[in-house]
Amino acid sequence: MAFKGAIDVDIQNCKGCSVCIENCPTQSIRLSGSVNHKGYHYAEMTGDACIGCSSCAMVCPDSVITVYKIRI
Amino acid sequence: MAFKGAIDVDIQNCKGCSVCIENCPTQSIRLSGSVNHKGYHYAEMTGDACIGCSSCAMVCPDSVITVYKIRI
Amino acid sequence: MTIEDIKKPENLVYRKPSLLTDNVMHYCPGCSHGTVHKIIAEVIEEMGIQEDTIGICPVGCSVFAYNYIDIDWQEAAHGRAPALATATKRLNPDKYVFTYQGDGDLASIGTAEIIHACSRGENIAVIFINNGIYGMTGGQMAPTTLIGMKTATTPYGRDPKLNGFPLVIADMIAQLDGTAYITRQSVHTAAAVRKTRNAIRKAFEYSSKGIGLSFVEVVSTCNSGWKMTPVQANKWMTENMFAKYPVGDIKDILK
Amino acid sequence: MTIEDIKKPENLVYRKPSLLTDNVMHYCPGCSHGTVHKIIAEVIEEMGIQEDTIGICPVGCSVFAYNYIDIDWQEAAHGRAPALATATKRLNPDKYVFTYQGDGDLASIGTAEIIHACSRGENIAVIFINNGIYGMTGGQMAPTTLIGMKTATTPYGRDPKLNGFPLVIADMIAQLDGTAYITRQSVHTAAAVRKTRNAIRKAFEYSSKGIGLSFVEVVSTCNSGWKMTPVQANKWMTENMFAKYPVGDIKDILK
Amino acid sequence: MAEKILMKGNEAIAISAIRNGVDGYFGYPITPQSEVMETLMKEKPWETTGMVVLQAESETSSINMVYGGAGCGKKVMTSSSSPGVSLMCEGLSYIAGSELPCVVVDVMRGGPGLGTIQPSQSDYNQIVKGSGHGDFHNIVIAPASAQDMYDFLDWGFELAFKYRNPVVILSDGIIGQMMEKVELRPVKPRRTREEIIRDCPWAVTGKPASRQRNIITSLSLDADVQEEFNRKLQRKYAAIEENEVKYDVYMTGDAEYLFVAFGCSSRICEAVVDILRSEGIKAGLLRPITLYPFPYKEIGGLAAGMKSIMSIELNLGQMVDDVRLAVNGACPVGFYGRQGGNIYTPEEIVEQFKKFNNLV
Amino acid sequence: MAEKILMKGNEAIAISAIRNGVDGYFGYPITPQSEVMETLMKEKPWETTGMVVLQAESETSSINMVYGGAGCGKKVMTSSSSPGVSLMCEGLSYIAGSELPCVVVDVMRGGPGLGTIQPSQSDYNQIVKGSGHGDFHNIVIAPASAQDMYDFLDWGFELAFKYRNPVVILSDGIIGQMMEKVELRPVKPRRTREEIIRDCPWAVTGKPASRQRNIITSLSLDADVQEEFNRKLQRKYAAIEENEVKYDVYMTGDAEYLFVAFGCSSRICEAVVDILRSEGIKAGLLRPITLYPFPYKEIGGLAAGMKSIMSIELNLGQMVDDVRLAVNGACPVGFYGRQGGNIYTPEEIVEQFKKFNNLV
Amino acid sequence: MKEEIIIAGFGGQGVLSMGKILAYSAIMQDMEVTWMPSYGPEMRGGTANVCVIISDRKIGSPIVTRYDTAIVLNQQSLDKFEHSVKPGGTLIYDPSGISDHPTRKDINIYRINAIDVAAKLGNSKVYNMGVLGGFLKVKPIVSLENVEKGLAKSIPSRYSDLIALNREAITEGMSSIEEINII
Amino acid sequence: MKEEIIIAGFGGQGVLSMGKILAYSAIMQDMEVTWMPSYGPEMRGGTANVCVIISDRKIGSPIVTRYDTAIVLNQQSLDKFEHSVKPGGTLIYDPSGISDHPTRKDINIYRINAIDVAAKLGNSKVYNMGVLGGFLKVKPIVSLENVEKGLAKSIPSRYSDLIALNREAITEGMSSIEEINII
Ligand SMILES: Cc1ncc(C[n+]2csc(CCOP(=O)(O)OP(=O)(O)O)c2C)c(N)n1
Ligand SMILES: Cc1ncc(C[n+]2csc(CCOP(=O)(O)OP(=O)(O)O)c2C)c(N)n1
Ligand code: SF4
Ligand code: SF4
Ligand code: SF4
Ligand code: SF4
Ligand code: SF4
Ligand code: SF4
Ligand SMILES: [Mg+2]
Ligand SMILES: [Mg+2]
Repeated sequence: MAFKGAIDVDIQNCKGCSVCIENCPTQSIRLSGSVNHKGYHYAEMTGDACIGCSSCAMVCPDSVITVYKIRI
Repeated sequence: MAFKGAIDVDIQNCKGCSVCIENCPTQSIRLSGSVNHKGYHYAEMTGDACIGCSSCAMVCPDSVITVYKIRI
Repeated sequence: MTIEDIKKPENLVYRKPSLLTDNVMHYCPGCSHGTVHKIIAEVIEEMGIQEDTIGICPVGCSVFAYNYIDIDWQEAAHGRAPALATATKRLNPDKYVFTYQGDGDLASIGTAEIIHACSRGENIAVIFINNGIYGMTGGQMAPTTLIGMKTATTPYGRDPKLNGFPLVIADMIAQLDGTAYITRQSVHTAAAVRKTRNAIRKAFEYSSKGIGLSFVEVVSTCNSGWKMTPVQANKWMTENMFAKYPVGDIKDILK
Repeated sequence: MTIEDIKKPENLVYRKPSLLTDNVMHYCPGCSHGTVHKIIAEVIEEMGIQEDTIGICPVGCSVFAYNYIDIDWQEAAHGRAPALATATKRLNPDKYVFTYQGDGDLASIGTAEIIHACSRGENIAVIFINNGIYGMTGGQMAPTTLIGMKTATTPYGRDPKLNGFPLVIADMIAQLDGTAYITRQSVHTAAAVRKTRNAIRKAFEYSSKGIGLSFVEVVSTCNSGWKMTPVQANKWMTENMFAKYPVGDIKDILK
Repeated sequence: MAEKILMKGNEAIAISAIRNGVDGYFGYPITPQSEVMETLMKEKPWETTGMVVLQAESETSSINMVYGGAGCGKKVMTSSSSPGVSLMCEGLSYIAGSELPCVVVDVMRGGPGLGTIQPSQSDYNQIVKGSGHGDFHNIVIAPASAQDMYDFLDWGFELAFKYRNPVVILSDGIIGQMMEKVELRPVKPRRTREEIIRDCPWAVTGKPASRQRNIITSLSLDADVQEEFNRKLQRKYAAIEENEVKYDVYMTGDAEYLFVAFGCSSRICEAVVDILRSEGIKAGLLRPITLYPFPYKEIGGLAAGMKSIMSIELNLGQMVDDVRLAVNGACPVGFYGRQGGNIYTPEEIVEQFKKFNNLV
Repeated sequence: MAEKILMKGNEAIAISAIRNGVDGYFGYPITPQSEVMETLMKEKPWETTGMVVLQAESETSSINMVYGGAGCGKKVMTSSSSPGVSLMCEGLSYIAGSELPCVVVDVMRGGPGLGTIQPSQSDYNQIVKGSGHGDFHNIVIAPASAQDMYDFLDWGFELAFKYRNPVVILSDGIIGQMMEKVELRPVKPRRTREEIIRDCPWAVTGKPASRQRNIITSLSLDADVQEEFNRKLQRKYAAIEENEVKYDVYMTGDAEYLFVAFGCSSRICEAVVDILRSEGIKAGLLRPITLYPFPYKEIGGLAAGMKSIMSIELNLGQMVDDVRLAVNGACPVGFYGRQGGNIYTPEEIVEQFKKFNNLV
Repeated sequence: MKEEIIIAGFGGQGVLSMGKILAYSAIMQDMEVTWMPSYGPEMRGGTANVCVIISDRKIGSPIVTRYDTAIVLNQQSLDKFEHSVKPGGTLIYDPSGISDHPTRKDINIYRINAIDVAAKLGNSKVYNMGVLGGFLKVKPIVSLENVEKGLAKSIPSRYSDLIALNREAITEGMSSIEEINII
Repeated sequence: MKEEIIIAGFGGQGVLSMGKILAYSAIMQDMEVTWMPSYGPEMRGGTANVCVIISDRKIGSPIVTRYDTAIVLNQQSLDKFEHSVKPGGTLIYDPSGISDHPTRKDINIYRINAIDVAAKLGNSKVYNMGVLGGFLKVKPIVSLENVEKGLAKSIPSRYSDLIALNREAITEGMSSIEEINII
């Protein structure tokens, strides 16, 4: 049984702390090259390896990540 | 080696608490029938069994007992 | 299958808890406070006790916690949250009452209040954010600051001869007859977050059983005070803070 | 040989220590405070450190301790003796500095001050008179009051649900890195007095070694507050207080 | 006729608390007011009205328990004496800054410092002027009898809830320790949860879906918000000053000389007035019952016609500044006081009065 | 020329302490004054002068450490800001009651309660009128620049030891946080043990056979003893009021309107006077430098010739009562203030001045 | 009518409750009363005293320094209060344990050996009621009927069987008091 | 002469120390200065700003609400302070990261890309000195000689090797600043 996931980041409220990145088992999240209104390089999903494990979202201090997952 | 002892009680400052009496191994101290200026029945030596062990003096909260002892 | 196909309501597995408000948290990027707030909101939501919960904020960086979790709150004076909580709980025995306190607040100025709330066995939950520093006021030494750690008031590192030893609060109050459940957790990984959520839920549950005070210490980071990036701070925490403040349950009178 | 023959200067084996003043103690008959004062005076006399010793009195029945022991004294605010002692010792590192505190003073209002003096490892000696009650103010409950014990504020006996649990301070501070020597003694018998004298002497000696705080708890009576005769009170103490507060050494880092 | 009971002022506070539906008392022992908590503990109201009575670990903690209880919309109180009240300054400032109701009883003793446990009125400045940092006032009411202690407790709660402001009952060791007859008033039950929610919509009672969350706080980092809050407080104080001044007068109708005295001192000054009147000297007495708000207008009004005004206090001259502010130069203002637990006799005051007015 | 250094008022306090031979500092962090302790910790004077610097567990503890250190005849101090100072009230009362010297720095922020961390002058009442129970006064001095912070620390200790009384440096977030140039004065070494024994024969220095034991206490259960002590305190305060009043005047010579303002407000009012003078309005400024003792006589003296006097304060009107007491009805007294961290501009004050004086 | 009374003795002699019963009796007679104890640690092991004022008008200070009547039950109290009796006033003392007897000539002096009263009734607790009886004989300011009511109010109901005994002690005290010096 | 300046940006941009160096330079030129930062938790992760006043007379309030010059280094600061510049005053801003540019027509507006300056000198720490250079070009209120003295005073002696680099950045900043709107 395998899973495929995707995340949404509320980029204006992301503070670019990178804590989510450290916690992703599949390296599916990275900081963007652009900055948001507050001047932070925000997090964004990368690639298609995300398994929807929610680790990134659970550790996000600002609760800006929403996670979706389907069974494949 | 035996000892013989004697005690002096500063009767005006004795408060008649009886703590010394409880601690005497030889029942050589008792409360007087008379009261001092403060109205307390003060402690006094009784009999000649005192062995000068100082127990009474050590536990006296008001430090009113002086102890003497000789080797006999 | 595209990513947009996955992002459908029926596939949602994790979202910001509904009890977290939309106010943007004032915390520094990566600050543990935000994560713990989220967990508390989740637990209250999960238990369905929004209307039955009263929170007491400290004076510290989390002074504005009331802006973020959608329940009734009181703002204590610095260190006195356990006193407010004591009265609040005794006057409202059917409510869940919890304090949320930093290490300066709880372990320094508020020492008497926490110890006596514990000793009296107040039926409250205490969430204790131990980041080893005074975040709010600009990074001064806290009672829990590690030996050698540099802060604004120990610029050359904490020296026990000058500044005293770190104070291990949780172990100290574990001895008291009035405490029911004491645990130490962290929030730097998903697994840690899960454990902390369970711990906070248990603390809330215990606090309604009339068996005494429950205490969840969260070993945390203050990356601003520590002068590190959030990621460095988490690493430093596991390598240094955990040695003095090891995670795990310390007391559970129902076990 | 008559008794008068024995009472000669050369046969003197025990007298009031010279450092006890001639002021008549204001304590109730049989109060433990007087005995502990005497012991402290003896130790200071024995060690020859009158000029090197500074005492800090509490607010409690022993508030007037300064009238009885012939050394320099400071009178603290209620519960704050460890704070005064901390400053006094740090500013005069060559002095012996000790506090003398009751259980209301030290274990209730002064909780933060004693815990932090211990945690900082202040090089002071603390003499802690635990009589399980507020003597000075007329016999109210203290943190150390036993369960079931009647006081002016627990007229039907201390009930942990209403009034909390007894607080065992010495065991609690034994965990702290800053404490060097912690012991619990009593003064109801001559043997107990001897042990307490040794303990206090050790506490004074340790406090000059730079190894941290020394703490001598004296389980005591307050016969007025307990509404007993002094003799009954001593008996009640051994039968009841000792169960919760057993005498003996609790910590000695040089052993 | 209602039952009259002989009791101490301190006991009257406790009995009044139970009978007037107080929800919680939090205190720490200190002479000369320990009987308040002791009486409550003896009466164990938790078994009857459900009132909570708790011995706190310190006055700092008591006042913060009061703070917490008040935030819940409960009728909560504490009592202490001078040094203990000093430890409540931060808490009082928070309570005022959070606009919460509560009653604090200060049974004054002599200071400064540990001082003496004997009666005094030397906390006037602290309680009326500066019992904490920042711009706020306690409403301060001064009982002069055990009956006042009984009655003012309830009145105090009324004022506290009306204005959401701390009320201090500024008593002293005489009023607290003295037994007098006290008439018990009809019982008021504790408010129900529903009544609290209705009457105190601001209170922390648990947030239902139907309302915004309630937050009890005194914090605002935005200067404009904080300034507007301060102005709001000020408007409240203006209303209090307008509506709540209370005082008693004795023989002021034709008086040429006025005494101003509060609490136990006002009782003694009645005797002073009697003596002077018996000598043909037209003296009168104004007893401020509310110390904040102070009867400035009333004293100012009387001042115009007076040869002099004397403030009589068991301290070194504290309320006298408020008397001077009221008089604003309209006539000479004098002061006589005793300290340390010494109490003036009426004769002694008469003598000082004559000295001050060159009537000897 | 002495070296001029750019520093914050808070840093100036710390540097001055080290250079003026202070023996001990005990404090607890609070904005906006944490730089005092931080600077001391950075300078580590324990390695140079031997000064003790300790972070206490609370302000309650800090002030009691100060109490203990002062009892030893040492030059000891603490600093805090409004809520922290509220926690020192009991301690201040004990220190005054034990007649001990010390310096406490209050870098005021807005209240009541947690309030704001922005500058304010709203602790005036607390510090000048009632910072603790019982009859006592702090000597209170109000700096208006970083240089004052540097200089007043030493002056404060001089007054404290001269009168054996606590001295409060009543500063605020502006003076504490602002950098200005500060001229360093010559260094004063810490006193030796012998000097302390000579200068402070009352101090707890260890009892030799040659003297009675020294006891630091504020307790006396005997009413007469306590009363005599209170009278002695009162005589001391009379001497302070006689000898130590200090103030500055600006353009008061021919002034028809007077401003009274202390601390940072007095700086702003100088600009106000300049503006009004440029418009041909004869305004002047009196800046009380000592708040206790207050320059009653001086203001009273000026009042006679004034059309009006205005007190300008960053609060809701506190010192204005002292101004009124000084003026005693001789001319109208007005007030203008801002709160919560908002600072008035000179123009704004000019406008308020004109409104008050009907000059618009 | 105004009577200012000081009652002083050892802590255990029932000084405070005697004052309370007297005060309550006066309330039953519809008079104003104040009852003001000395308080605080000075009591510890030492003397206790209470000032009772009974008046048909509002009472000012409950603390006075000169008394119409002083009832003193030990040497310390006698020494302390003999000179506080107003000229023409009354001093009542218990002679047991007194070595230095009162000497004033300008006041009425009475003596009551209340230990005997208590002994006679076989209960040391009624000592103070014996003294009260003596006082009421000399100064019948409250009727015995109201004293009885005052007793009922002051004594916890669970001890109500003691009321009769107390009344007896009062009667006994009334007959035991002796005049020493009448001006 | 009196110049009231606000310098505002992110915490890490060296806003406070730039203000300090400017202030110290003015002291070296024997002028009066005040340097007043915003302080407290509002700084947390957000903006930092400092108000520097330089005058040849005693300075009253160190806090003002309208400025002769505003130096703003991020969008938030621009938004906050553009409207606080006195008419006829000066606004200097760093365009990087700015999406909404200044719009006022009644003030002089300059732009300085100090990131480029720092990049050119290979040290991001001298960013703020680039900005300072730009300011001094526009408002030469202190001589470069005194700026050098100010630098020496402000930089801990262990970093004194950085002084040359800082000076270079200032010079570079002076030549990089561009006029946008001159009234
Ligand atoms: C009486 C009082 N003293 C000091 C302060 C200043 N102060 C505010 S928060 C704080 C410490 C915060 O540290 P901590 O509790 O560890 O919380 P953190 O910010 O680290 O989360 C201090 C000392 C205050 N507000 N009130
Ligand atoms: C701030 C303050 N609160 C309360 C008091 C009243 N008080 C005096 S002594 C005391 C308690 C004394 O009890 P303890 O410390 O056990 O000493 P003991 O008399 O039993 O020896 C209290 C509450 C006070 N003086 N100051
Ligand atoms: S943890 Fe959250 S705030 Fe931090 S970078 Fe990731 S998404 Fe952004
Ligand atoms: S849900 Fe899991 S896999 Fe997907 S981005 Fe987050 S941490 Fe990585
Ligand atoms: S122990 Fe001392 S005070 Fe007590 S009865 Fe004996 S001699 Fe007297
Ligand atoms: S010295 Fe020993 S034997 Fe003699 S009376 Fe005292 S206790 Fe008894
Ligand atoms: S200062 Fe520290 S504790 Fe405070 S918000 Fe920033 S990281 Fe968190
Ligand atoms: S009240 Fe208790 S502690 Fe105080 S003197 Fe009496 S017996 Fe000792
Ligand atoms: Mg912290
Ligand atoms: Mg005790």
